Amino acid sequence: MDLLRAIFIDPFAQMIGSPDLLAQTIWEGFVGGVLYALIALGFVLIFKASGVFNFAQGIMMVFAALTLVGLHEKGVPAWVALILTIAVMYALAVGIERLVLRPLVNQPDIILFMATFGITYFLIGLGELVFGGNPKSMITKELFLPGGSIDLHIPGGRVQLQKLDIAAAAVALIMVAGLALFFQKTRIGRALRAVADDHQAALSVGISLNQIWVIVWFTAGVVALATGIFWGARSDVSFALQVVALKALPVLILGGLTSVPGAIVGGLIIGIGEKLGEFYWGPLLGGGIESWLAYIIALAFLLFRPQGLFGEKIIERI
Amino acid sequence: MGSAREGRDANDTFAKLLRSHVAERGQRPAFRHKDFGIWQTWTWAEVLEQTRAIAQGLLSLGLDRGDTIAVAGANRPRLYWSMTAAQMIGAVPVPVYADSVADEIAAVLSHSEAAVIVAQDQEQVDKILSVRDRLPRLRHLLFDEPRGLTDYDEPSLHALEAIMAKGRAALSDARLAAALDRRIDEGVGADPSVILYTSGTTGRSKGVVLSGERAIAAARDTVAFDKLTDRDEALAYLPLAWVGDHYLNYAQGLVAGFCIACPESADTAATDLREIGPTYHFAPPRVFEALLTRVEIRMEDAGALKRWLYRRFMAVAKRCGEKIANGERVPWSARLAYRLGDLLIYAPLKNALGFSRIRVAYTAGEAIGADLFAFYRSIGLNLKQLYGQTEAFLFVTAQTDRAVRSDAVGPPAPNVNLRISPDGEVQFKSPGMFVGYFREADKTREAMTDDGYVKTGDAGFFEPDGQLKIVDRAKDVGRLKNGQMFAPKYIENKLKFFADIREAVAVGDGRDFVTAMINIELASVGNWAERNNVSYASYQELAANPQVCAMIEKHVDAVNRSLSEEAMMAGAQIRRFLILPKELDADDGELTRTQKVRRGFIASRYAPLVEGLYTGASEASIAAEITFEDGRKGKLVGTSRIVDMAPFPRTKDACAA
Amino acid sequence: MSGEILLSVDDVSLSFGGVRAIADVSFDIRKGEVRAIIGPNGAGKTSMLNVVNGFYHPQKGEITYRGRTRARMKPHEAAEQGIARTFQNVALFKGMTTLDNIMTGRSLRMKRNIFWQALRHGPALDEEIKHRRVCEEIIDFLQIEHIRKTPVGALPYGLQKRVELGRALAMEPELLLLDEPMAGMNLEEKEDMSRFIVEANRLRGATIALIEHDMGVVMDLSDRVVVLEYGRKIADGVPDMVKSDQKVIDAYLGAGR
Amino acid sequence: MFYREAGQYKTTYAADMAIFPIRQDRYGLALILLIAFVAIPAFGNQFLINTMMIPFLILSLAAIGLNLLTGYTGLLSLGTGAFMGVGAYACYKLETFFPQVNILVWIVVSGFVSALVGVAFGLPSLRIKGFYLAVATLAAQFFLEWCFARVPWLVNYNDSGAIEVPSETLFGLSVTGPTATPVTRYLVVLTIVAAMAWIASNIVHGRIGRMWMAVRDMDIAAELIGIRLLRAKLLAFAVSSFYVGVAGAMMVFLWLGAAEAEAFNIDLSFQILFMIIIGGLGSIVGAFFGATIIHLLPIALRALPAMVGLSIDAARIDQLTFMITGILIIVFLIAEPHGLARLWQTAKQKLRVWPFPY
Repeated sequence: MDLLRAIFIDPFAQMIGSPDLLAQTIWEGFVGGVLYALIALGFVLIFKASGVFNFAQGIMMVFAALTLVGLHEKGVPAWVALILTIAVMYALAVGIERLVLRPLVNQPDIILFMATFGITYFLIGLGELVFGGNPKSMITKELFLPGGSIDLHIPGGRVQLQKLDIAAAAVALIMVAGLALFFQKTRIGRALRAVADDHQAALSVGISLNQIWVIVWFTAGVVALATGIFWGARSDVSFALQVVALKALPVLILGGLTSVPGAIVGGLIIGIGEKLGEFYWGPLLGGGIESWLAYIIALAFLLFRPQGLFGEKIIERI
Repeated sequence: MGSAREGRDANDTFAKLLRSHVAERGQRPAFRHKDFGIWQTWTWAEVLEQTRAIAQGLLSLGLDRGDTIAVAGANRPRLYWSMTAAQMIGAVPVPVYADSVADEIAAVLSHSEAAVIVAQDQEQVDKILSVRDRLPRLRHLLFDEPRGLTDYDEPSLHALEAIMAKGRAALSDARLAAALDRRIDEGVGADPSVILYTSGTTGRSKGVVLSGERAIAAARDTVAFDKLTDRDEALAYLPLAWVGDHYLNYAQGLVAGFCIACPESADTAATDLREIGPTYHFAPPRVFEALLTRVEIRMEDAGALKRWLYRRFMAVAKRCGEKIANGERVPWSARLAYRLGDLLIYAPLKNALGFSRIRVAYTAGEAIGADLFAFYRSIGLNLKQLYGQTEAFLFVTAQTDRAVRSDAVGPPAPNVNLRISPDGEVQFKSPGMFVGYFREADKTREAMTDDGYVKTGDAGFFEPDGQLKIVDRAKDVGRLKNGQMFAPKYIENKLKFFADIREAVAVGDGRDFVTAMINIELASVGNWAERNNVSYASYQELAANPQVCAMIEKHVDAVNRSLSEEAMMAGAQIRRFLILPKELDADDGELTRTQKVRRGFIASRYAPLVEGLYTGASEASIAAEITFEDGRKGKLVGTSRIVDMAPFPRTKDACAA
Repeated sequence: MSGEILLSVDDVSLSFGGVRAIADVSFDIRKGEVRAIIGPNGAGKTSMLNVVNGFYHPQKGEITYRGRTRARMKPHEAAEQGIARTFQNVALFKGMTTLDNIMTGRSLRMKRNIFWQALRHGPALDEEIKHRRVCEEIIDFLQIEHIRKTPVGALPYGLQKRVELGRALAMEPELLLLDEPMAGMNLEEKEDMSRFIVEANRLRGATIALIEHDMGVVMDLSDRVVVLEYGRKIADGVPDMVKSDQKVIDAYLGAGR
Repeated sequence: MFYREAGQYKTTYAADMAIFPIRQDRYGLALILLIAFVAIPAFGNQFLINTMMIPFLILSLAAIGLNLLTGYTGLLSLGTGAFMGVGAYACYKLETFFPQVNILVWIVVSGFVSALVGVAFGLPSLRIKGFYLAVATLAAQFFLEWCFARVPWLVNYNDSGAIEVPSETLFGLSVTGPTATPVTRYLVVLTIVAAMAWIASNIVHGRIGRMWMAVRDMDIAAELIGIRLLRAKLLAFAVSSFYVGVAGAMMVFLWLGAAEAEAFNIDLSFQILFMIIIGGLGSIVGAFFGATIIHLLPIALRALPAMVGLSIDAARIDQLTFMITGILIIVFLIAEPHGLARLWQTAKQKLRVWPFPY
């Protein structure tokens, strides 16, 4: 009886009792969600264009952030480091296309999926080898990311918003918007969309598949960098972050592997959902439920929409 | 004759033999057949049961002693059993070539007056039904494989299965069972056991009648000769109607009690051979030749390492393989190399060919090339030659394991009396000797001498080591003016063993010396031409090329050398030869359909060339308007250089002989 | 045509998201007959078969099989009740050998549980062998001995079609649905396939529903023909009657145009 | 080259359907078993047995389990590590509740526990396919991992939060815990693994194996010939989890001796997955190949510098190992997407037709 009460009544009472806390939690979740969404975005880009389920996306994020910080540690000015990092991500994209995707073209999905595991391991090793394994802190100031916080007064109290988080949200939104435009307006963007449905179509647009892959992986790399910067700023930069990155997976299946808006919405649902869950129900279970709540939420959704929120419905024909 | 047979005369028919096997080795495998994916196997006991069922079924169809029962189809256990079943009830089985066309079948069936035909499948049945009206005596037509025959409405057509069921039902009645046993006992060895029709290459085919006791006697001797036991296995893939199959598989199998395996079908025979891995095997030379060609082609595609190993160790085998096989003395280093080769190449090769377990293998029927023969011998295959005839129930001569050579067919088989008639014909008396030609007493008389020897129609002579050497058909053997024996085919074969020579025609009967007209093998000579970038547009052009001529000259020289080493032949060396400007062709009637040269016809068509060979001319040309057999007019124009050869002196041992 | 009715389809309608695939179609299949379903492309033939073996569920109408009317039936239930099926574009188990594919057709009849399977001796093996025999007979019947142990993925199309038929026959079906069994075959292959179908029907006593485009084949194989066009039935009867039916002729000309 | 198949004909279906139909293969297997059961215990040193063989065998078993699910039934799972954990914790609980019962019994029973959990998390597989399912299995991974860490009951409320293995004896011979000699533990592990590998190959060669592969290759067709998809998939999950669970139990009880939740984290799942991909999907022997590469290779890499006299600090080597493993995975996938098992097959075929190329 108490348990039921603890599950179904107390939390809501709490929420109503102190809306500011609720708002605060939701905001936290929102920001987390946005960042999940960004990682998921990287997945979606690549999956749409090359049908590869890129497990390495999370690592690419960490790797990017690590490169940025690492370079700066080695005395490279921040903005140069930023440009260099972008260059590195490009090189990475080219390398992956040449050495992994091209030789494996026309292999079953599972094989490409496994290949991205290979990339993951490689990047972990490389990153630590070059920049050392110990956690680093993100160079927020140097990148002119705002610090401190602003207080927002709402009925029943106030909500504290980290300027960094606002920036993160803003950047995220800009990127999403940018990508949307990119997809809608540019020739390459259209080509990318075409590839998603049918490779021949893409070729007819006059861009070779290989180029497209490079572009996509590079874009994903840049997204990863952005994400990395903000995650890095919120916690330390180290490969421990990859677990966070894995959170993008439930976001992904929730939103549907091929849908950009799905990634955003999924990200928010997961982000906010798990924060609320952790904050209000976590204590009941001894806390730490963040680690799996996201998956359970996603799973619950999947049982009703096996193809995700925005994924196309599959009509089985024979 | 051989002591092997004393006291065993109780089993003087195959039916009795089968019964004895059930007593001695009832649970040993007797027949196998690749069917439904595995080697279905029947023990001797089961075979007896099945055979009795067929026999009783045949009786129920009203057959009786003396009737003839034709068997048409591929090697199938039940077809073999049908033969034994026929013999059980005293009827005479007549196996028929499965691939022969309707007319040939009709001829054989009507001549043998078959009352019942056991056919393998729809194909055979259709063939027989198409000539039904020419077979007034045919009463019933049985088939083994029902596929596609379910909705034939032909009153005389029965499934063998059904007949056997009938037979089984009847045999459950003790009286009938006993009656059948009595029938078997009543059968005597003197009764005709089987009628084998000679394949009709020379004239119309004749029905060779063999008696049980003689067939079994012959089989016993050779089984003892090759030490065959009931542990041996053979693959029955040769035509049922051919004496070879009836002897090597049916007769020897039933005598020695070894297991006979029937392939799934003709085109899986190679695979089935590999699976079964027989211990006792027979194949005609052309089969071995085709096999070797396949081996070489496949080795061409192999990787560099494998090719190197192959070449390296085949060389070793060539050097000492045969010596080791013949038990001659060989340096230990060579033995070592051979062992290694056996591990890396020979044994795997034999395995891939299905020869791993072969103890005794025979080849016969035509002359076999020395190199070809040596190849198989040298990788450790105990391949031997025999000489035989349907009339002898196969074995006339056979080589012993220790004395094997490619150019002779061995000493007389056990209990065979062999002699060369004054005019050089080979004649024999053998335990398995035939009783006579079916319904052709006159022909039988022609085939025998007054003192009871069988005329083989082959010309031959004994080698110093006592092995018989067959040189040619007796009627083709001629003499030079000086009385020297001249055997064209013998010389031609020696020439044809060279890959570069496709056909050869030797001339010399009634002449002063021997000459030859040669056809080059376009495949190999062309190949040579490409390697030495000799350009040519046509056969004729290539044939006229002096380099080619020189090459052929070497071969002829080699032939002369080997002739010079043989007492009987040294005088018949080739003095002059030319390369024919045209390929001999069956379509022009220059060859028979079985690719044998028609000397007379060629001699007349190429008269100008022959003329040139015997007038000292250095070249001869032919420009004759010739009519081809189909009436087409064609113009044959060509010139050939004529090459003079210096004969070799008789070698010493040849003189000694 | 005598023989009781094995299966009857009563004004069945089926649509995918508004798209009409089948509209109020009724017809029946009698025990032991060969029933052809013909019609131009997109006439809903395949959908019809999918409805019959429960892969699609019609929005309207009902199916009566062996006298039992059912609303929704799962595909495996259809299989359990003796409905087998081959597919327009071969649906074999690519990774498995010919033999295994056909053996899989016996799944329903193999009962030994996992614990016996784990031993693979005694009962499990006996069962395996028993069914292997059946499959070997089918292999022999379809003359595919030589590819018994080849993975089907590597086989040419014509043979794959045979193997698929073999798999269906292994179920010893009462009703056998064949979806364009001869598509893309040369004349010789078609003749073989026709023979197999006839013998499957006569000797193995399977009632057959057959979709086929080759009119020649349809005419000499089938006892009765039902013609669909745009999801509607436009004719139904013995081949000759259907052949001369004006609507059918138009439909085919229309398809040709 | 070593094959002499002429004369090895089959006269019964039993012989034809044997798992090792060729005599030479049977000899080969016998030889391997002989080495494993006699030579290694006799001559193997601590390092070989403890650091290489025991983990190798245990991981192979887990790989076999995952292969049944992913390779044979085509259901991609990323939760292997967690299911190994289930096995381990179940075994620990059972063993501490009823210490008197023979430990081997509990190792097997814990397999059944893990099978149950596996079925529970397999339920979604009916509706969810491919990568979606893979992610769903991640749910199992993280949830279970959390349970191991956060549910004190599982570790009997000991403050270390880890499970420690007490000494257990079998026929008076101590097989677990600090007192057990490596050789004893090795032999126990080897016996269990050998037996279960044999069982696995029996299953996949029979009706159930075909059923699984049918579901993998073409689930629709499978359903239309009467296979109940859910049953088939759940059975796959159950059997797979059973194997994985037993492996997990052995991992703690016969190898590590003690373990925390960390030991069963997602990296372990990935490791096992690599094994079957590199070893070969849908192949029992492949699992062993994969385990060799993924487990023994890093050991070799670590040992290598020392051998050639280089002194590189451990961290470096770890990082290098990571990179090389990553590269190897990609190289293997490019070289032979069907894994070492396929390479093995081709090599064997070459030997069979030797000296011919085909």
